[in-house]
Amino acid sequence: MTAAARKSILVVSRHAHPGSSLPRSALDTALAAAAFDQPVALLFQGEGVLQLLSEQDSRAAGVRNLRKVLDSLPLYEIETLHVDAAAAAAFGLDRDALPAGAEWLDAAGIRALLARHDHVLGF
Amino acid sequence: MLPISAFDPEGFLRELQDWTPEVAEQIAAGENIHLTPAHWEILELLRAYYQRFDSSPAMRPLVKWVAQQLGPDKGRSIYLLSLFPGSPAKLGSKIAGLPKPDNCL
Amino acid sequence: MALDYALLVLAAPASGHSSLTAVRFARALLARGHSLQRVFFLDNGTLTGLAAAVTPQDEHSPLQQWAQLAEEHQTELILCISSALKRGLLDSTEATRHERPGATVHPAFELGGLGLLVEAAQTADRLVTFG
Amino acid sequence: MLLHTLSRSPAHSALRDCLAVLGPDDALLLLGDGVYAALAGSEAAELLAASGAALFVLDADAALAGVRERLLPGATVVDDDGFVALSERYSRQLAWY
Repeated sequence: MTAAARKSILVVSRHAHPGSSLPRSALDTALAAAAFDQPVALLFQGEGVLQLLSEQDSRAAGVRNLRKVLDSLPLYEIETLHVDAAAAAAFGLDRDALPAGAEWLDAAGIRALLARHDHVLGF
Repeated sequence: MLPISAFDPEGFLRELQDWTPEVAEQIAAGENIHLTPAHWEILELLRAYYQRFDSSPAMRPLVKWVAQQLGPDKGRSIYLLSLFPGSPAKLGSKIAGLPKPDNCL
Repeated sequence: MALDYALLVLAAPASGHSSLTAVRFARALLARGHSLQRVFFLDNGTLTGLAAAVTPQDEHSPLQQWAQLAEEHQTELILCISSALKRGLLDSTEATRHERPGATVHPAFELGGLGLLVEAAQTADRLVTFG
Repeated sequence: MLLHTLSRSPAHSALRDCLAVLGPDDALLLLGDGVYAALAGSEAAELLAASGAALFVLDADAALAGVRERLLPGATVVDDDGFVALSERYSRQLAWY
Protein backbone atom coordinates (compact mmCIF):
# COMPACT_ATOMS: atom_id res chain seq x y z
CA MET A 1 0.00 0.00 0.00
CA THR A 2 1.50 3.34 -0.98
CA ALA A 3 1.41 6.37 1.27
CA ALA A 4 -0.77 8.23 -1.21
CA ALA A 5 -3.41 5.49 -1.08
CA ARG A 6 -3.74 5.59 2.69
CA LYS A 7 -6.93 7.14 3.93
CA SER A 8 -6.90 9.23 7.05
CA ILE A 9 -9.35 8.74 9.88
CA LEU A 10 -10.64 11.34 12.31
CA VAL A 11 -12.12 9.93 15.50
CA VAL A 12 -14.58 12.33 17.17
CA SER A 13 -15.18 11.51 20.82
CA ARG A 14 -18.06 13.47 22.31
CA HIS A 15 -19.29 11.51 25.32
CA ALA A 16 -18.08 11.74 28.92
CA HIS A 17 -16.40 8.51 29.89
CA PRO A 18 -17.49 7.23 33.25
CA GLY A 19 -21.09 6.94 32.05
CA SER A 20 -20.51 5.59 28.56
CA SER A 21 -18.42 2.89 26.93
CA LEU A 22 -18.14 4.96 23.74
CA PRO A 23 -15.00 6.93 24.78
CA ARG A 24 -13.19 3.63 25.30
CA SER A 25 -14.32 2.39 21.89
CA ALA A 26 -13.23 5.69 20.31
CA LEU A 27 -9.81 5.44 21.90
CA ASP A 28 -9.42 1.75 20.98
CA THR A 29 -10.28 2.61 17.38
CA ALA A 30 -7.65 5.35 17.27
CA LEU A 31 -5.04 3.06 18.86
CA ALA A 32 -5.85 0.29 16.38
CA ALA A 33 -5.47 2.64 13.42
CA ALA A 34 -2.13 3.85 14.79
CA ALA A 35 -0.94 0.32 15.60
CA PHE A 36 -1.55 -0.58 11.93
CA ASP A 37 0.30 2.54 10.84
CA GLN A 38 -2.72 4.33 9.40
CA PRO A 39 -3.05 8.11 9.70
CA VAL A 40 -5.44 8.96 12.52
CA ALA A 41 -6.36 12.02 14.60
CA LEU A 42 -8.55 12.50 17.66
CA LEU A 43 -11.00 15.31 18.36
CA PHE A 44 -12.57 15.72 21.79
CA GLN A 45 -15.83 17.56 21.32
CA GLY A 46 -18.77 18.48 23.57
CA GLU A 47 -18.73 16.49 26.82
CA GLY A 48 -15.84 14.49 25.37
CA VAL A 49 -13.43 17.23 26.51
CA LEU A 50 -14.04 16.02 30.08
CA GLN A 51 -12.11 12.84 29.24
CA LEU A 52 -8.96 14.95 29.24
CA LEU A 53 -9.11 16.13 32.85
CA SER A 54 -5.90 15.28 34.69
CA GLU A 55 -5.71 13.53 38.04
CA GLN A 56 -8.36 10.94 37.26
CA ASP A 57 -8.08 8.02 39.67
CA SER A 58 -9.96 4.85 38.77
CA ARG A 59 -8.68 2.58 41.56
CA ALA A 60 -11.69 2.87 43.86
CA ALA A 61 -14.04 2.39 40.90
CA GLY A 62 -12.20 -0.76 39.81
CA VAL A 63 -12.10 0.09 36.13
CA ARG A 64 -9.40 1.03 33.65
CA ASN A 65 -8.07 4.58 33.87
CA LEU A 66 -8.81 5.95 30.42
CA ARG A 67 -6.86 9.11 31.16
CA LYS A 68 -3.69 7.06 31.65
CA VAL A 69 -4.29 5.26 28.36
CA LEU A 70 -4.49 8.70 26.69
CA ASP A 71 -1.00 9.41 27.97
CA SER A 72 0.28 6.54 25.82
CA LEU A 73 -0.93 8.17 22.57
CA PRO A 74 2.49 9.70 21.73
CA LEU A 75 3.94 6.18 21.77
CA TYR A 76 1.38 5.33 19.08
CA GLU A 77 2.63 8.40 17.15
CA ILE A 78 -0.61 10.26 17.87
CA GLU A 79 1.01 13.50 18.96
CA THR A 80 -1.85 15.98 18.83
CA LEU A 81 -5.12 15.94 20.75
CA HIS A 82 -7.66 18.28 19.21
CA VAL A 83 -9.95 19.98 21.69
CA ASP A 84 -13.25 21.79 21.11
CA ALA A 85 -12.39 25.14 22.72
CA ALA A 86 -16.01 26.28 23.08
CA ALA A 87 -16.98 23.08 24.92
CA ALA A 88 -13.98 23.34 27.22
CA ALA A 89 -14.90 26.94 28.03
CA ALA A 90 -18.52 25.95 28.69
CA PHE A 91 -17.27 23.44 31.29
CA GLY A 92 -15.05 26.08 32.87
CA LEU A 93 -11.84 24.37 31.78
CA ASP A 94 -8.83 26.47 30.97
CA ARG A 95 -5.62 25.35 29.34
CA ASP A 96 -4.08 24.33 32.66
CA ALA A 97 -6.81 21.72 33.17
CA LEU A 98 -6.09 19.86 29.93
CA PRO A 99 -2.95 18.24 28.49
CA ALA A 100 -0.25 20.70 27.49
CA GLY A 101 0.07 19.44 23.91
CA ALA A 102 -3.62 19.82 23.10
CA GLU A 103 -4.59 21.90 20.10
CA TRP A 104 -7.59 24.09 20.89
CA LEU A 105 -9.93 24.65 17.98
CA ASP A 106 -12.83 27.03 17.40
CA ALA A 107 -15.78 26.04 15.19
CA ALA A 108 -13.98 27.02 11.99
CA GLY A 109 -10.90 25.07 13.09
CA ILE A 110 -13.03 22.00 13.77
CA ARG A 111 -14.69 22.28 10.36
CA ALA A 112 -11.27 22.49 8.73
CA LEU A 113 -10.15 19.41 10.67
CA LEU A 114 -13.25 17.48 9.57
CA ALA A 115 -12.64 18.52 5.97
CA ARG A 116 -9.07 17.24 5.79
CA HIS A 117 -9.76 13.62 6.75
CA ASP A 118 -11.08 10.92 4.45
CA HIS A 119 -13.30 9.27 7.05
CA VAL A 120 -14.90 10.75 10.14
CA LEU A 121 -16.04 8.41 12.90
CA GLY A 122 -18.35 9.86 15.52
CA PHE A 123 -18.37 8.22 18.94
CA MET B 1 6.17 -22.70 41.99
CA LEU B 2 2.48 -21.95 41.58
CA PRO B 3 0.18 -24.95 41.07
CA ILE B 4 -1.18 -25.51 37.57
CA SER B 5 -4.59 -24.36 38.77
CA ALA B 6 -3.20 -20.82 39.11
CA PHE B 7 -3.00 -20.64 35.31
CA ASP B 8 -5.67 -20.77 32.66
CA PRO B 9 -5.39 -23.27 29.77
CA GLU B 10 -3.31 -20.79 27.76
CA GLY B 11 -0.85 -20.35 30.61
CA PHE B 12 -1.99 -16.88 31.72
CA LEU B 13 -2.21 -16.12 35.43
CA ARG B 14 -5.77 -16.19 36.71
CA GLU B 15 -4.93 -13.65 39.45
CA LEU B 16 -2.49 -10.91 38.49
CA GLN B 17 -1.46 -10.34 42.10
CA ASP B 18 0.06 -13.87 42.13
CA TRP B 19 2.86 -12.58 39.90
CA THR B 20 6.43 -12.67 41.30
CA PRO B 21 9.78 -12.89 39.50
CA GLU B 22 9.75 -16.64 40.24
CA VAL B 23 6.33 -16.93 38.61
CA ALA B 24 7.75 -15.12 35.57
CA GLU B 25 10.47 -17.80 35.35
CA GLN B 26 7.77 -20.44 35.55
CA ILE B 27 5.65 -18.88 32.76
CA ALA B 28 8.77 -18.36 30.62
CA ALA B 29 9.81 -22.01 31.08
CA GLY B 30 6.40 -23.02 29.75
CA GLU B 31 7.22 -20.97 26.63
CA ASN B 32 10.72 -22.53 26.34
CA ILE B 33 12.37 -19.25 27.25
CA HIS B 34 15.17 -19.01 29.80
CA LEU B 35 15.09 -15.52 31.29
CA THR B 36 18.37 -13.62 31.10
CA PRO B 37 19.10 -10.08 32.33
CA ALA B 38 18.27 -8.88 28.80
CA HIS B 39 14.79 -10.40 29.14
CA TRP B 40 14.34 -8.89 32.58
CA GLU B 41 15.18 -5.44 31.31
CA ILE B 42 12.23 -5.67 28.89
CA LEU B 43 9.88 -7.34 31.39
CA GLU B 44 10.47 -4.52 33.86
CA LEU B 45 9.73 -1.99 31.14
CA LEU B 46 6.50 -3.81 30.32
CA ARG B 47 5.43 -3.66 33.96
CA ALA B 48 6.38 0.03 34.12
CA TYR B 49 4.35 0.65 30.93
CA TYR B 50 1.33 -1.00 32.50
CA GLN B 51 1.71 1.05 35.70
CA ARG B 52 2.00 4.28 33.81
CA PHE B 53 -0.54 3.81 31.00
CA ASP B 54 -2.99 1.31 32.54
CA SER B 55 -2.84 -0.84 29.41
CA SER B 56 -0.65 -3.39 27.67
CA PRO B 57 1.23 -2.06 24.64
CA ALA B 58 0.82 -3.12 21.02
CA MET B 59 4.08 -3.87 19.22
CA ARG B 60 4.63 -0.40 17.78
CA PRO B 61 4.39 1.57 21.05
CA LEU B 62 6.42 -1.10 22.82
CA VAL B 63 9.29 -0.59 20.39
CA LYS B 64 9.10 3.17 20.89
CA TRP B 65 8.88 2.81 24.69
CA VAL B 66 11.94 0.57 24.77
CA ALA B 67 13.80 2.98 22.49
CA GLN B 68 12.96 5.88 24.81
CA GLN B 69 14.07 4.00 27.92
CA LEU B 70 17.00 1.90 26.68
CA GLY B 71 18.11 3.62 23.51
CA PRO B 72 17.72 2.93 19.80
CA ASP B 73 19.82 -0.28 19.75
CA LYS B 74 17.29 -2.11 21.88
CA GLY B 75 14.23 -0.21 20.68
CA ARG B 76 13.93 -2.30 17.56
CA SER B 77 11.49 -5.08 16.61
CA ILE B 78 14.30 -7.45 15.70
CA TYR B 79 15.89 -7.17 19.13
CA LEU B 80 12.58 -7.75 20.92
CA LEU B 81 11.81 -10.68 18.61
CA SER B 82 15.16 -12.26 19.48
CA LEU B 83 14.15 -12.26 23.15
CA PHE B 84 10.45 -13.04 22.80
CA PRO B 85 9.96 -14.90 19.51
CA GLY B 86 6.74 -14.56 17.55
CA SER B 87 4.89 -11.73 19.21
CA PRO B 88 7.05 -9.83 21.73
CA ALA B 89 4.26 -7.58 23.00
CA LYS B 90 1.94 -10.51 23.74
CA LEU B 91 4.52 -12.98 24.99
CA GLY B 92 6.36 -10.38 27.05
CA SER B 93 3.11 -9.20 28.63
CA LYS B 94 2.20 -12.78 29.52
CA ILE B 95 5.51 -13.39 31.28
CA ALA B 96 5.44 -9.95 32.90
CA GLY B 97 2.07 -10.75 34.48
CA LEU B 98 0.03 -8.18 32.56
CA PRO B 99 -3.66 -8.80 31.74
CA LYS B 100 -4.52 -11.34 29.08
CA PRO B 101 -4.85 -9.51 25.75
CA ASP B 102 -8.34 -9.37 24.25
CA ASN B 103 -6.93 -10.00 20.74
CA CYS B 104 -8.18 -6.61 19.68
CA LEU B 105 -4.94 -5.18 18.35
CA MET C 1 -20.00 5.37 -10.24
CA ALA C 2 -20.04 2.28 -8.07
CA LEU C 3 -18.54 2.85 -4.63
CA ASP C 4 -17.19 0.50 -1.97
CA TYR C 5 -18.97 0.93 1.34
CA ALA C 6 -18.15 -0.17 4.86
CA LEU C 7 -20.56 0.24 7.75
CA LEU C 8 -19.88 0.72 11.43
CA VAL C 9 -22.74 -0.17 13.78
CA LEU C 10 -22.53 1.10 17.36
CA ALA C 11 -26.20 0.88 18.31
CA ALA C 12 -27.62 -2.00 20.34
CA PRO C 13 -30.25 -3.92 18.35
CA ALA C 14 -32.97 -3.69 21.00
CA SER C 15 -32.76 0.02 21.85
CA GLY C 16 -34.39 2.08 19.13
CA HIS C 17 -34.30 0.75 15.59
CA SER C 18 -30.96 2.08 14.39
CA SER C 19 -29.80 -1.47 13.64
CA LEU C 20 -32.76 -2.05 11.29
CA THR C 21 -32.12 1.34 9.66
CA ALA C 22 -28.55 0.21 9.02
CA VAL C 23 -29.71 -3.05 7.38
CA ARG C 24 -32.12 -1.13 5.14
CA PHE C 25 -29.30 1.27 4.25
CA ALA C 26 -27.12 -1.73 3.36
CA ARG C 27 -29.81 -3.17 1.09
CA ALA C 28 -30.44 0.22 -0.51
CA LEU C 29 -26.78 0.79 -1.34
CA LEU C 30 -26.48 -2.68 -2.86
CA ALA C 31 -29.62 -2.00 -4.90
CA ARG C 32 -27.94 1.13 -6.26
CA GLY C 33 -25.07 -0.96 -7.58
CA HIS C 34 -22.53 -0.26 -4.84
CA SER C 35 -20.61 -2.92 -2.92
CA LEU C 36 -20.48 -3.71 0.77
CA GLN C 37 -17.63 -5.94 1.89
CA ARG C 38 -17.87 -5.64 5.60
CA VAL C 39 -20.04 -4.43 8.45
CA PHE C 40 -18.16 -3.85 11.68
CA PHE C 41 -20.08 -3.97 14.96
CA LEU C 42 -18.49 -2.16 17.88
CA ASP C 43 -19.42 -1.27 21.46
CA ASN C 44 -23.14 -1.98 22.13
CA GLY C 45 -23.48 -2.77 18.43
CA THR C 46 -21.87 -6.17 19.10
CA LEU C 47 -25.08 -7.25 20.88
CA THR C 48 -26.51 -7.59 17.36
CA GLY C 49 -24.72 -10.94 17.05
CA LEU C 50 -26.26 -12.56 20.12
CA ALA C 51 -27.59 -15.91 18.87
CA ALA C 52 -30.28 -16.21 21.54
CA ALA C 53 -32.04 -12.92 20.86
CA VAL C 54 -35.81 -13.38 20.52
CA THR C 55 -37.88 -10.79 18.64
CA PRO C 56 -41.70 -10.83 18.69
CA GLN C 57 -43.08 -12.49 15.54
CA ASP C 58 -44.75 -9.29 14.36
CA GLU C 59 -41.52 -7.25 14.41
CA HIS C 60 -38.41 -7.42 12.25
CA SER C 61 -35.54 -9.21 13.92
CA PRO C 62 -32.24 -7.33 13.47
CA LEU C 63 -30.42 -10.64 13.92
CA GLN C 64 -32.33 -12.34 11.09
CA GLN C 65 -32.11 -9.28 8.84
CA TRP C 66 -28.34 -9.10 9.16
CA ALA C 67 -27.91 -12.85 8.76
CA GLN C 68 -30.01 -12.82 5.56
CA LEU C 69 -28.04 -9.90 4.17
CA ALA C 70 -24.77 -11.72 4.86
CA GLU C 71 -26.03 -14.87 3.19
CA GLU C 72 -27.39 -13.15 0.10
CA HIS C 73 -24.47 -10.80 -0.50
CA GLN C 74 -21.50 -12.52 1.19
CA THR C 75 -21.09 -9.49 3.43
CA GLU C 76 -18.74 -10.05 6.36
CA LEU C 77 -20.33 -9.29 9.72
CA ILE C 78 -17.55 -8.68 12.25
CA LEU C 79 -18.07 -8.20 15.97
CA CYS C 80 -15.28 -6.30 17.72
CA ILE C 81 -13.78 -8.97 19.91
CA SER C 82 -13.07 -6.89 23.00
CA SER C 83 -16.54 -5.27 22.98
CA ALA C 84 -18.09 -8.70 22.37
CA LEU C 85 -16.27 -10.53 25.17
CA LYS C 86 -17.34 -7.93 27.72
CA ARG C 87 -20.94 -8.44 26.69
CA GLY C 88 -20.83 -12.22 26.80
CA LEU C 89 -20.64 -12.77 23.06
CA LEU C 90 -18.22 -15.62 22.42
CA ASP C 91 -17.60 -18.04 19.59
CA SER C 92 -16.44 -21.56 20.43
CA THR C 93 -12.75 -20.59 20.29
CA GLU C 94 -13.19 -17.74 22.75
CA ALA C 95 -15.48 -19.83 24.95
CA THR C 96 -12.69 -22.37 25.30
CA ARG C 97 -10.06 -19.68 25.70
CA HIS C 98 -11.95 -17.99 28.52
CA GLU C 99 -13.42 -21.18 30.00
CA ARG C 100 -17.04 -20.30 29.40
CA PRO C 101 -19.82 -22.87 28.87
CA GLY C 102 -20.35 -22.37 25.16
CA ALA C 103 -20.64 -20.16 22.10
CA THR C 104 -23.22 -17.36 22.20
CA VAL C 105 -22.57 -15.73 18.83
CA HIS C 106 -24.81 -16.40 15.82
CA PRO C 107 -22.93 -18.26 13.05
CA ALA C 108 -23.49 -15.44 10.54
CA PHE C 109 -21.13 -13.27 12.62
CA GLU C 110 -17.40 -13.52 13.28
CA LEU C 111 -15.31 -12.08 16.08
CA GLY C 112 -12.40 -9.92 14.98
CA GLY C 113 -10.03 -7.18 16.02
CA LEU C 114 -10.37 -3.48 15.34
CA GLY C 115 -7.72 -3.96 12.67
CA LEU C 116 -10.56 -5.21 10.46
CA LEU C 117 -12.34 -1.86 10.87
CA VAL C 118 -9.11 -0.03 10.09
CA GLU C 119 -8.59 -2.20 7.02
CA ALA C 120 -12.16 -1.59 5.86
CA ALA C 121 -11.62 2.15 6.26
CA GLN C 122 -8.54 1.92 4.05
CA THR C 123 -10.31 0.20 1.18
CA ALA C 124 -13.76 1.77 1.44
CA ASP C 125 -14.83 4.89 -0.46
CA ARG C 126 -17.54 5.46 2.13
CA LEU C 127 -17.64 4.60 5.80
CA VAL C 128 -21.06 5.17 7.32
CA THR C 129 -21.68 4.98 11.08
CA PHE C 130 -24.95 4.02 12.76
CA GLY C 131 -24.96 5.00 16.43
CA MET D 1 -18.96 19.19 2.76
CA LEU D 2 -20.15 16.63 5.29
CA LEU D 3 -23.24 14.53 5.66
CA HIS D 4 -24.26 14.73 9.30
CA THR D 5 -26.76 12.23 10.65
CA LEU D 6 -28.55 12.99 13.90
CA SER D 7 -30.53 10.25 15.61
CA ARG D 8 -31.20 11.66 19.09
CA SER D 9 -34.07 13.88 20.19
CA PRO D 10 -33.44 17.65 20.37
CA ALA D 11 -33.34 17.45 24.19
CA HIS D 12 -30.08 15.54 23.96
CA SER D 13 -26.64 17.15 23.71
CA ALA D 14 -26.18 15.54 20.26
CA LEU D 15 -28.13 18.40 18.63
CA ARG D 16 -26.11 21.09 20.39
CA ASP D 17 -22.82 19.39 19.48
CA CYS D 18 -23.92 18.94 15.88
CA LEU D 19 -25.01 22.58 15.56
CA ALA D 20 -21.63 23.68 16.88
CA VAL D 21 -19.89 22.35 13.76
CA LEU D 22 -22.67 22.25 11.15
CA GLY D 23 -21.72 24.47 8.22
CA PRO D 24 -23.77 25.94 5.35
CA ASP D 25 -22.02 23.58 2.88
CA ASP D 26 -23.11 20.52 4.87
CA ALA D 27 -26.18 18.34 4.78
CA LEU D 28 -28.00 17.07 7.86
CA LEU D 29 -30.15 13.95 7.74
CA LEU D 30 -32.45 13.45 10.70
CA LEU D 31 -33.28 9.87 11.60
CA GLY D 32 -34.54 7.97 14.61
CA ASP D 33 -35.62 10.39 17.36
CA GLY D 34 -33.62 13.04 15.54
CA VAL D 35 -36.67 13.67 13.31
CA TYR D 36 -38.25 15.65 16.16
CA ALA D 37 -35.66 18.38 15.51
CA ALA D 38 -37.52 19.18 12.28
CA LEU D 39 -40.90 19.85 13.92
CA ALA D 40 -42.16 23.12 12.39
CA GLY D 41 -42.20 25.95 14.91
CA SER D 42 -39.86 24.20 17.33
CA GLU D 43 -36.77 25.81 18.75
CA ALA D 44 -34.58 23.09 17.23
CA ALA D 45 -36.06 23.60 13.76
CA GLU D 46 -35.31 27.32 13.92
CA LEU D 47 -31.70 26.63 14.86
CA LEU D 48 -31.36 24.12 12.03
CA ALA D 49 -32.87 26.52 9.50
CA ALA D 50 -30.48 29.25 10.66
CA SER D 51 -27.47 26.97 10.14
CA GLY D 52 -27.90 27.15 6.37
CA ALA D 53 -27.25 23.41 6.01
CA ALA D 54 -29.40 21.34 3.65
CA LEU D 55 -31.94 19.52 5.79
CA PHE D 56 -33.27 16.00 5.18
CA VAL D 57 -35.56 13.68 7.15
CA LEU D 58 -35.69 9.89 6.80
CA ASP D 59 -39.20 8.97 5.68
CA ALA D 60 -39.68 5.77 7.69
CA ASP D 61 -38.65 7.47 10.93
CA ALA D 62 -40.74 10.59 10.31
CA ALA D 63 -43.73 8.31 9.75
CA LEU D 64 -42.97 6.25 12.85
CA ALA D 65 -42.71 9.37 15.00
CA GLY D 66 -45.89 10.87 13.52
CA VAL D 67 -44.22 14.08 12.39
CA ARG D 68 -44.40 13.71 8.60
CA GLU D 69 -47.15 16.31 8.27
CA ARG D 70 -45.56 18.70 10.74
CA LEU D 71 -42.11 19.16 9.27
CA LEU D 72 -40.29 22.43 8.80
CA PRO D 73 -41.05 23.59 5.21
CA GLY D 74 -37.36 23.59 4.23
CA ALA D 75 -36.86 19.91 5.10
CA THR D 76 -36.76 17.29 2.35
CA VAL D 77 -38.10 13.81 3.06
CA VAL D 78 -35.92 10.99 1.70
CA ASP D 79 -36.33 7.21 1.67
CA ASP D 80 -33.48 4.69 2.08
CA ASP D 81 -32.49 5.14 -1.55
CA GLY D 82 -32.30 8.88 -0.97
CA PHE D 83 -30.14 8.29 2.11
CA VAL D 84 -27.68 6.34 -0.02
CA ALA D 85 -27.78 9.08 -2.66
CA LEU D 86 -26.81 11.61 0.03
CA SER D 87 -23.88 9.42 1.05
CA GLU D 88 -22.76 9.34 -2.59
CA ARG D 89 -22.82 13.12 -2.85
CA TYR D 90 -21.11 13.78 0.51
CA SER D 91 -18.00 11.62 0.83
CA ARG D 92 -17.73 12.02 4.62
CA GLN D 93 -20.40 11.24 7.18
CA LEU D 94 -20.46 12.12 10.85
CA ALA D 95 -23.01 10.43 13.09
CA TRP D 96 -24.45 12.26 16.11
CA TYR D 97 -26.29 10.05 18.57
